[in-house]
Amino acid sequence: MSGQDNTALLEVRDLKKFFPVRGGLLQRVVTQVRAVDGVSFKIDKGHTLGLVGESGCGKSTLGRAILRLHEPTSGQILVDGQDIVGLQRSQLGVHRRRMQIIFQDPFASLSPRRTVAQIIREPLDVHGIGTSKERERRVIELLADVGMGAEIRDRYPHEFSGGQRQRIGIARALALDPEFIVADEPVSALDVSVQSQVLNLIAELKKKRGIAFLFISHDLAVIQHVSDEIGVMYLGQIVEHATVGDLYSEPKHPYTQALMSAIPVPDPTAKRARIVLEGDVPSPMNPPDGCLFHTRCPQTQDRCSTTVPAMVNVGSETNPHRVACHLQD
Amino acid sequence: MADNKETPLLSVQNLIIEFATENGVVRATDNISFDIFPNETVGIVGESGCGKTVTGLSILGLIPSPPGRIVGGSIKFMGRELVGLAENEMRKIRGCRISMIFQEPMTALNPVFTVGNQMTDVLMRHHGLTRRQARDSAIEMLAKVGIPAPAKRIDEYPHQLSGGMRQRVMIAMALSCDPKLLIADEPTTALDVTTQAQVLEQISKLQAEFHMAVVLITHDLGVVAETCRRAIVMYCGRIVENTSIEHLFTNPRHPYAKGLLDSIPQIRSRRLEELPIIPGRVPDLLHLPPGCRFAARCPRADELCNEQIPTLSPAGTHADRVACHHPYAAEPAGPAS
Amino acid sequence: MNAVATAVVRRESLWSKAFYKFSRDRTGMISLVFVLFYMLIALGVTLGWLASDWSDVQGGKWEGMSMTYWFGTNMIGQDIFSRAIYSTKTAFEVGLVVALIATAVGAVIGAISGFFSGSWIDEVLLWLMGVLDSIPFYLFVAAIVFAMQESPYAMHVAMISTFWTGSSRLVRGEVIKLRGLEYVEAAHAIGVPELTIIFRHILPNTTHILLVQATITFVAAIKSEVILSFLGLGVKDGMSWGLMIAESSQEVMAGFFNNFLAASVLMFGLVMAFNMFSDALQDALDPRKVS
Amino acid sequence: MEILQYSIRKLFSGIPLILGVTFISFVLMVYFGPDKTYELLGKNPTPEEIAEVRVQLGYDQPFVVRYADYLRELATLDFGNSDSTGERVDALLARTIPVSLALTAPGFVLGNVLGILLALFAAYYRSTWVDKTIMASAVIGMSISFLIVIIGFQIIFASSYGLGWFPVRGWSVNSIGDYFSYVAVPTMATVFVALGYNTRFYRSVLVEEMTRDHVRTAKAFGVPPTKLFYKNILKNSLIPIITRIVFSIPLVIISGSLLIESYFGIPGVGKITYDAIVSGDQPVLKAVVGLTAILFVLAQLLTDIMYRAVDPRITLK
Repeated sequence: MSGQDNTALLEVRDLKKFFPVRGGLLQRVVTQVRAVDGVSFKIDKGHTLGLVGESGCGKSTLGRAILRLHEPTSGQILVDGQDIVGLQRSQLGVHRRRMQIIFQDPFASLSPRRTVAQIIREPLDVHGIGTSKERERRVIELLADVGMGAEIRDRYPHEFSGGQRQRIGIARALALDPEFIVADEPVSALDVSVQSQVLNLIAELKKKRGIAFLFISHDLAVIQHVSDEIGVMYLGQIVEHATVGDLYSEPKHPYTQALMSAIPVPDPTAKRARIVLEGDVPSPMNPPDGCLFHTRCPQTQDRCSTTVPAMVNVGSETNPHRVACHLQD
Repeated sequence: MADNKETPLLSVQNLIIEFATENGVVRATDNISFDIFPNETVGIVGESGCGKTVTGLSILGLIPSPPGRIVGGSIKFMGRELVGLAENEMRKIRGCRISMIFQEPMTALNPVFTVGNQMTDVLMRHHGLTRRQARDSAIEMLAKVGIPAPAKRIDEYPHQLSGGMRQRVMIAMALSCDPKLLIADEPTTALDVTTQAQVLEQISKLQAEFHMAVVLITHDLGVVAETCRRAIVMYCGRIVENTSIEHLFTNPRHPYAKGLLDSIPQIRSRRLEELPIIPGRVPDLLHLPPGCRFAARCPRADELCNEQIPTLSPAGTHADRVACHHPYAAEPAGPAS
Repeated sequence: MNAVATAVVRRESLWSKAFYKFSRDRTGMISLVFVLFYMLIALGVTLGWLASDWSDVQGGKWEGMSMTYWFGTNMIGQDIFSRAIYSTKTAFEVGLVVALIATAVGAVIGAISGFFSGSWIDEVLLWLMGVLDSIPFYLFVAAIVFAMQESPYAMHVAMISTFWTGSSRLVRGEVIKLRGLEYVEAAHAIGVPELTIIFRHILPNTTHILLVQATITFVAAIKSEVILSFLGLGVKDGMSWGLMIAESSQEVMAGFFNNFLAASVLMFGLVMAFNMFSDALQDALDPRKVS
Repeated sequence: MEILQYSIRKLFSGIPLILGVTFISFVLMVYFGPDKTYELLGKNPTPEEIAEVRVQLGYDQPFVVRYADYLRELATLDFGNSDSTGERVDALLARTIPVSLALTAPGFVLGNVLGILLALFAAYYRSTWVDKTIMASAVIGMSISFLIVIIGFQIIFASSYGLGWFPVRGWSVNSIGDYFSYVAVPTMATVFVALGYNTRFYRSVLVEEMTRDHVRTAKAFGVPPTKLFYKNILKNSLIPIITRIVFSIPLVIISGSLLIESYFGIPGVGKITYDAIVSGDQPVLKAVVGLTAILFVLAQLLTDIMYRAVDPRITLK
């Protein structure tokens, strides 16, 4: 927003994460799953980038690669201008404190044999922050921040509902006062009536604490509420990237358009022409030549199957709207 | 119902299903009653644990027992009582008169037999076809659900197909014996949105072609709006509203239905400051309140709601039924349904 | 409905829940009483309160059952009942030592192997387990007995070195499952060191498996001890049910069954009680039922 | 072709296992094993005589050379002569292995077949009294020591104090009738001991498979129970069943028959192994250990190939 200097909080440059597939007589690497295949973006302080795509598009792998939970294959991850790819685990400590993650599955994301207080305290213990008393106090503050009372301190995760567990997970992520949080599908396992509660909480944290988010979701409708910008991923690449306003009012990429039109609308009177895509997503083990989307694109042309479309800015210099599609030439 | 001249295809009356758990007996459905008429598509909507899936399974007698059992009520299909029907009689109905498809296409098919093997089994059993005839018929069905190169696909194993394909195979298998009623339990929940669109479109198309009734069990009101004519909204094992789609979406009368409707994530032309929510959470089925189960979360609740369980009102002028002491007012003179 | 509503709301950890479940399991509780009873006998023998006269020659040869000698006397006039009671201690000692150490070793190695699965560490540990599982058990014991110069603990060492692989494989499988769970990823994201993750976040969540596995190992150790002692590879100084049966194998053909029966009945009682206890424990701790 | 290529690779990958097994047993049995020098010498041997015997036994060679000799013996299947009887080890094995197979095969097959049948019954009538009775009997069976069963059965079926139907011990088989009378008691004992464990294992495998989604699907399409069991449950449970059966083969041949053979005095591999253990007959022990390791590698290969036949999701990669 107010660009004091040009260094973004987080900048990802041409990040790749391939998983090897072994086979043959000597178990050599025969091919690779190109989970994340050359992704670049920036996130400024306090901003939220929403990352949307279908299962298997590499969005979760990307989120984990940024936190170095998966070791990136190549590319750069700049935090305040410093590349953290290749840093030793011991040197990562400082960055771990600044970047945290919220997970999808509220039942798998909390250790079942530890109490709520132990779970939330752990980051403080690991990084040796404060005295024991201070940590106790901090746990109560954090619980209050996510809308839960101090009385649940000594209870175990299995005693809570999905939404409450998700709040506890958020409290743990907040314990180190991070500047940046990867939220990996944080509401997709929750019931509709609870989803909005958690989304509101995230939006509030973002506003009050100025935390930047990478918000990963498969649902364009969910992601709209919390994001400033949105990147649409398909087969490991970002195919369209724009501000929320632009993307929803004028989606440029045929895939984005199809994704938007596929969302069921809770209004039986709405009569609209739906774009129904044919076929399935190709395997990331051998992605198609040319434009990755051409095998399913309703507007495909000859060159789409041969030439890779470049990412072009169809918006303005100050308000970019980038899309990788031949139709935009 | 009095205002409907047709006789229902399926009539569920006062159905009570209980499950024995570690900590006591839980009522998964508590006195639910509804009718399904021929050729209509009805959505059963609710959040996890509301009893919608159990209701679907109970129609085919598939409640895992133990721990579950039907404690009371009746399920009549084409005038025939299904509760307590002998297993061998029930088997003649399953997959033939009533078919069911499930949420997880990945695990719902037997991984060690080909798609064709599993489909022809159904046809041979229910229609007495030879293996050859059954195979031809299965290929035809696969083509109908939009599977490319069905003659080739029929010899593949489930793991060789994508999730969307597998769900289509399930649909093909379910429709192969020309059922009168299809129960679809969250058929698209495990699928991606673009695949979900394909499958839903397929179901709608086939529903008309096969002249069957469809019960679509889902948590997604968007799916209901696009495919169903009527919706039954469930909360904590009870039906709270049973109404036409138009009324549900323009004029929901139960506060829970309204809250659910408001909180559906949807693309909005302008971003809201705060998303509408239903406060609180679904009560534990083991510790239900004595009165209305939604009372603690309801903006309209009063003393009465905390004391007395509201019952489903009888069919009104346009077949809207609601179980609430203080429902929102029906809008006058909606378009006749 | 009322019965449902009045179910007590209990504040509970997974353990207290399992404990509650176990306490309501009738066969489980009965078997526990039996196990405890045996344990008291073993304790009594250890403290010298019971069966201290097991090696004394008191009566005549092959005396029948009487008030003095409940199970009669053996070939040289020793009290069979005392010897059978004394053997309870031997069985418990072998069972406990082997079960505890083998399970602990299996847990640590299995956890390391599972956590680093796919790396060379795992390959080496898996190889080691495969190797130990492929050596015929009796040969292995015999070899260790020779190699350890007939030390009284050779049998323990042999059993521990082979029995840990079972627990290890189970723990490894569970750890591989847990390792992929999000709470372990969360620990990584917080910056918890790897060893701490293994020992604080992963291993505690396998304790239910370990506990059950320890009871299974206990039974296996007792049963093996008897066979090994019978074969002359196990207990040498002291008394064991296996030695009693070895003694009786000459006698039964002559029609004297007391030695055989005393050892068999006591051993069956203990193994049966422990098997049932192990089952009940497994039911109570089954995570699919607990959570 | 695919299978051949796979088999070759699999056999190669079994080499580390064979090396490990032989190495550990070599260290324990031969290197730390009993020193046979003085057994072969008369009273008051001279140092020259001692040295001569040590050369004869190969004790003067360094560790590595002796271990390499063992591997060479294994590769050529030539283990020399037995220390105690002087008989060639390969001849000894050729004589005893058929006996052990004939002795253990009926019990092994019956134990598994009956186990699967009982498990099917128990699983089919899950949580009824049928299931509870079968499973309770299984626990009782599991709680009785093999040793007690052997002695007990011998008393009951073979001794003059019991029924006296079968020979008490030994193995002089000249006709099919002899075979049945000598194999009966050992077979009953093996089946009795294995049945409890097998039934429990197979039942848990079957029950796990019964709760899968595809079984519910099949029910929803009206599949009758017998077909459901055969098509959706049994075939899907074959992988753990095959694993258990195949991997127990090497152990059954050696360890399983050791107790029976030595107790009943039957001249099989188990008996000669037991005798070799007692007398420290190293050539025999080396042969038995090495062959068991090879059997394990073959068992692994066999299971992998059978998996492929049973489950289309598995590829031989």
